[in-house]
Amino acid sequence: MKKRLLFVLMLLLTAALLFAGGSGESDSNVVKIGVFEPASGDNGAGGKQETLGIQYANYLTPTVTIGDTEYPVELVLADNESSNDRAATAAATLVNADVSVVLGSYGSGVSIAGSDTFRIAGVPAIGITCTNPQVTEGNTHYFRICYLDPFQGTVLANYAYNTLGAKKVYCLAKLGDDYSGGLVNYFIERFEELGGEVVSETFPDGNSDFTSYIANAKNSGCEVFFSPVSTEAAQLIINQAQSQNLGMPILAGDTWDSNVILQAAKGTSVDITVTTFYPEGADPEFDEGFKEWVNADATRLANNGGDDTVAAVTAMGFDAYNFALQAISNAGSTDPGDVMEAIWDTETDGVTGHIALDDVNGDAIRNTVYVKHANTETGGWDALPAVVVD
Amino acid sequence: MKELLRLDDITMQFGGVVAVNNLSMNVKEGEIVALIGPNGAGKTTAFNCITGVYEPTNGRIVFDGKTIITNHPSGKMQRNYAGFEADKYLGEKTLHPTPDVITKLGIARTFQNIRLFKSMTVFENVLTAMHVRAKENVFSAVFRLSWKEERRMEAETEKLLSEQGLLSHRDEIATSLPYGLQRRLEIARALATKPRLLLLDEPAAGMNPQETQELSLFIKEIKERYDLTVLMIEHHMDLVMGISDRIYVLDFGSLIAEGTPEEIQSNQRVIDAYLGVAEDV
Amino acid sequence: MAEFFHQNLSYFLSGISVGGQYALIAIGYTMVYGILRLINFAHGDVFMCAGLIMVYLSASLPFVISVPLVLVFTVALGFIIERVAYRPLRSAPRMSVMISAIGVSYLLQNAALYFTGGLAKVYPALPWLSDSVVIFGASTRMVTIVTPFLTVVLVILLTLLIKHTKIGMAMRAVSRDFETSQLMGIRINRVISITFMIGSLLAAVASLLYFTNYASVTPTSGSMPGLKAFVAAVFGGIGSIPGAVIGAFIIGICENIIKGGASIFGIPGSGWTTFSDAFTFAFLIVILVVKPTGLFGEKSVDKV
Amino acid sequence: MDRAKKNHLIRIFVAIAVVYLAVLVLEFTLRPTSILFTVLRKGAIYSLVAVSMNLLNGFTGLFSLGQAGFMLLGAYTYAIFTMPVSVKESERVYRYYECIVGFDTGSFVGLIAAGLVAAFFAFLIGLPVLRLKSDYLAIATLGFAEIIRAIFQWDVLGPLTNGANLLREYKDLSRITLPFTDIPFPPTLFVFIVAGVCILLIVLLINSSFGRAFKAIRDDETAAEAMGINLFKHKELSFVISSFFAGVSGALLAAFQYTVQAQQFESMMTYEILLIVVIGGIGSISGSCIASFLYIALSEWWLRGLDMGKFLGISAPDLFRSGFRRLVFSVIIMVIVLFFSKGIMGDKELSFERMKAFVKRAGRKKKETAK
Repeated sequence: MKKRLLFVLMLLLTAALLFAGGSGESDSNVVKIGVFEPASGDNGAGGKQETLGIQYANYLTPTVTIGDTEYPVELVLADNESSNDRAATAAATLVNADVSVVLGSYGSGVSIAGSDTFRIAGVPAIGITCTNPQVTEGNTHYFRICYLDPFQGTVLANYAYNTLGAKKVYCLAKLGDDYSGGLVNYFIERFEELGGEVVSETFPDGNSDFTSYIANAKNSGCEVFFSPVSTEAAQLIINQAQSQNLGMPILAGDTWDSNVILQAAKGTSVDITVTTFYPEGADPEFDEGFKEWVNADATRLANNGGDDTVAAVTAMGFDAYNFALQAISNAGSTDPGDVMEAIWDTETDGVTGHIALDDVNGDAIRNTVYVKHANTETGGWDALPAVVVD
Repeated sequence: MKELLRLDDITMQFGGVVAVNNLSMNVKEGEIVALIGPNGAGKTTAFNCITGVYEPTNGRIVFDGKTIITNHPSGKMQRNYAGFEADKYLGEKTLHPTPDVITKLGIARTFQNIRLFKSMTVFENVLTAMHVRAKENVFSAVFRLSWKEERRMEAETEKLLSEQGLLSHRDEIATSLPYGLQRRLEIARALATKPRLLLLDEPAAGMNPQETQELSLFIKEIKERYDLTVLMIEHHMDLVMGISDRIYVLDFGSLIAEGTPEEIQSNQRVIDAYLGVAEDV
Repeated sequence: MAEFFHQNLSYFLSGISVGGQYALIAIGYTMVYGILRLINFAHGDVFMCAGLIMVYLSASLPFVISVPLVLVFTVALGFIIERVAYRPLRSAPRMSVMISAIGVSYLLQNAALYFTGGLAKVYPALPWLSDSVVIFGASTRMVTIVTPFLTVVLVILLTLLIKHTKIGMAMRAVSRDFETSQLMGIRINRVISITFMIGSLLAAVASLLYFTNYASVTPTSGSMPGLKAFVAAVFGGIGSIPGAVIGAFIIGICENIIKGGASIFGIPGSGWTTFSDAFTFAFLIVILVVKPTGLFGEKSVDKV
Repeated sequence: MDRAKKNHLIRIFVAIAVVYLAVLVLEFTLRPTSILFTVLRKGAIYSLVAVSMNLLNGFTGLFSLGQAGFMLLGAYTYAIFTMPVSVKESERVYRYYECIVGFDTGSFVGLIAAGLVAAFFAFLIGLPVLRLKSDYLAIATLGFAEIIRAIFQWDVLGPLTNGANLLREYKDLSRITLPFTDIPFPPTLFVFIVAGVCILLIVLLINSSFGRAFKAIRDDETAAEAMGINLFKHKELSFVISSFFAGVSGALLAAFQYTVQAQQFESMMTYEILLIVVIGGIGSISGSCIASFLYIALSEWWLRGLDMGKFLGISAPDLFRSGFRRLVFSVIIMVIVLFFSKGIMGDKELSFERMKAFVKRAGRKKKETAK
């Protein structure tokens, strides 16, 4: 009996192998764009929202014109599971699906981890919201349409020192996380330059008890709690800050611009300020269209965190898709190598502003950081004056 | 005759239970000595003390003129020590090597409930026991630099097996052998460590009279062939009386008699404690 | 002194409370190990599942119904796991059972991953338990105060059950000598099932308390608390319930002291918090090397 | 040596040569990012670590769960050793720290160093831990692996380990060259050669006098000790050797992944390897290898469709969404653990006779079912 079962199992596997082998058929009439985003893990929530932006853009513009022919665009999704060691495999999946260009990822660590796979395959990748400088530094295939951490960190430090008037700040990053570690590092650099004082700590992966860190912040006499971590940890921090009566404003970066944060903060007395790429309401046409599209489908709504808030990463995803289409049509070819060449000189006007890349690393030239404050009564964002750096 | 093994005041206490109490005995070179006594008398415990499995609470063991094990009650044991001669060995540095060291000194043993290497063949069981005397290290073994030594061990194993009449079962899994042969294999395995003193723990357990008869011949034969001294625990009185030069009798951990088979057979204390009971059965 | 106490009270408070939650999980480990000699690697994940069940149930049911239902479902889960994954292997080598436990743990985590879509689920705020209170100037949640008391009460009840009921007696007999008690007519399978059910029940209670404090459930939320609870069980001497409870409190408190090290001892925080998890294991190894049987464990002698 | 044995050996060598040749041919025909290479490389790496774990768990009877920790040591050693000094001095990798390692080596030295560092730590860890029995040993080694992971993430060691951040731009598979030249080494072949040589060494060890001593300890510690085998010395030896190869496989994994980070070497990784060992059959080297390739192929390739909405031609995006692959995969594992607890090979090794017999039996079964 067992032997027979084993035999059947083996037959099934062989069949699976054959089918898997057969699925590599390439359709030359379709332009494929890879979406390299986390759908699970720490950054799953943000990754899904960014993907939604790409999908919405694809829904509005499902074709691209190369030369005189119009080709349909197909999105190929690969989940990098927010994990640096799975990223390479997910990246390989995209490369094998013959994509012309890759978009993503949310989270800098996975982008760096997947980078070499794209480099070897010669496929260009466009970072959407990965802000760590290491993503694009020293390579010619990774580009990015958002601002960088040194920039964001400086803006945040200025904000904490000048606007909030803090002299001592508590910084909390996640151990081994390139995004939060990097941002905290640039923040500290600038804040100390301004003459402030910093207490900095990290928490390990899988930690869910933040009460001690909150107590540390209170006991060391800090005036601002700076913690640009993933939304997963952010929920817990807000929750415990409320019960422990943190008593100081929380400052965070672009990850916290998410309805997850709003839901956690609603009805509490926690004071949250974040910097971001796009404030809801900046482009009403986009906002309304997106809301309508999200509300039309339960899965989309769930992927957006259960409501129709427009996250900044969604707007960025939207722009990234259009930027990529522009690059493909500029290249006049679906060949990854040609697209890579064309990206350097591509420029578009997106909902988050004008996008053009510099000549050194292929980073976006941006000078505006939007600031938002969480309204704990309505559960929405209040826009604060944007910071423009010249 | 030269004394090969001597136990001085060996006491083994587990918590409050004194399993072996002040046991002193000796085995001379070339003798076959039996250690008998009713179940639970502490015979196997005494074996375990000699071979280093247990650390005796008190006493000294001398092998070939050299002290190999010595201990005195200390720490928690000292307070609830129930044996004699508590401070006789206090001055000595305690010494309790692990069983493998004892084996290297030249004492090999078999077990009451046969302990063969169950996944291995007959051949491998014996070959494994050769490992202790092998002149090689892990590098020479992996890179096969010491293949001559390997060949030698294999040849010796073959020889040993043929001498024990086990060669025809060479590649069978050890535990699939009939019971009597398993016993014999265990002895062969012990012999492969090249002992001077062989400890047999109930070698005839579970055997019928005819097999027991064969075993007694076998023990005598290997004793002669390998120039051994034998100390054995046994219940089969025929076997014990037939081949032992001397007998020690244990009861409730204490020595109650020693002497030649004839002396033991006529010893009233032994008859009361042991043989009397045995005759009822 | 008063200042010191006032500043650092919150570390001890959260230490005691998380310790109580570890204790409830640890009991499940220690009882199962006592009877089956099995490290039930899936226990931490049962705890996580209890959290998820609560998230899904409370979305549509009021707390009065959903809380008891969580307990029932978790107990059922514990029962099913034992039935499907461990019972068929009763006569198999111990390693196979342990591997089956690892397999179940893997399965539960992946099932949770699939059903949650890999996103953290927000745990509902239980009325009263999640209210903020201020004691001695430190503000915290009600659950922090309640946990140690509830833990102690449950442990006393459990001890009474084991000491004075028939099934408790059977449990003690089975953990003493598996085969003999089988020969004495004790229905082993029933005893084992009940042990798993008690363990799961306590894990469910622990999940209510734990996730009220740390209100987000992910597929891996169970693994760290599970491992720590297991260490607590080993520390106390595996098989001993009071040992597990004491071990759990010690680990909970130490962990929080390490996290608050900078503030409590005035050591500048040069990454000590990195070791808040590793500490548990260092502690475990020291215990194992110095006293392998734990605080209250019994020594067993190999028979040769 | 008798003729049958000789023939057997020759056949094995031929089979191995065919496999290597096939790998080389694939290397020049398929595109370099093909998923098949991922499976082959990762499969070979996992084969090595599974065999090294089998040496401990299957052949010496030591239930150790520290493999991920030793892989971490190997991976970091390799990355730090082989990262060019120019990269170490630049800000590309060591951004927040000044790297204190002022030299770099080739990949071969890196691999050996990876093994040696892992072995050295195993030696130290073994001193207290190997006196523990079964479950306690398992949990203590698991604990050590977690401690190693925490230490490597420690800020203070940042100048050495780059803190908890990624290491990259070392001699990964795309940067390994043929010795003394700049010609790139075929990456899959490289992994196969290193893993193959290491596995061969383990096989030689297992079939030596020391291997028999290990098996004796597994079968019966008391009897082994009574036969003069020093338990502690041999356990330590097995532990150190196993860790050496775990370190080498960690180095290979680092080379395969292009980036390495302490965070990934968590206990789940050890569990995965243990499952591979069990699926292959505890005490079977060929079983561990077959199981590794099957495991990797299933999880990385064949079942991927379950995550992407389409599997076996069936399209059901709602059911086949992210995470379904791992769910199905863990169910398969449970079925194997519960119903085929001996694994694919039991404690036997793969041989042509056995394969022939299996095919014959399977054929017969098929005919019977057809009737």
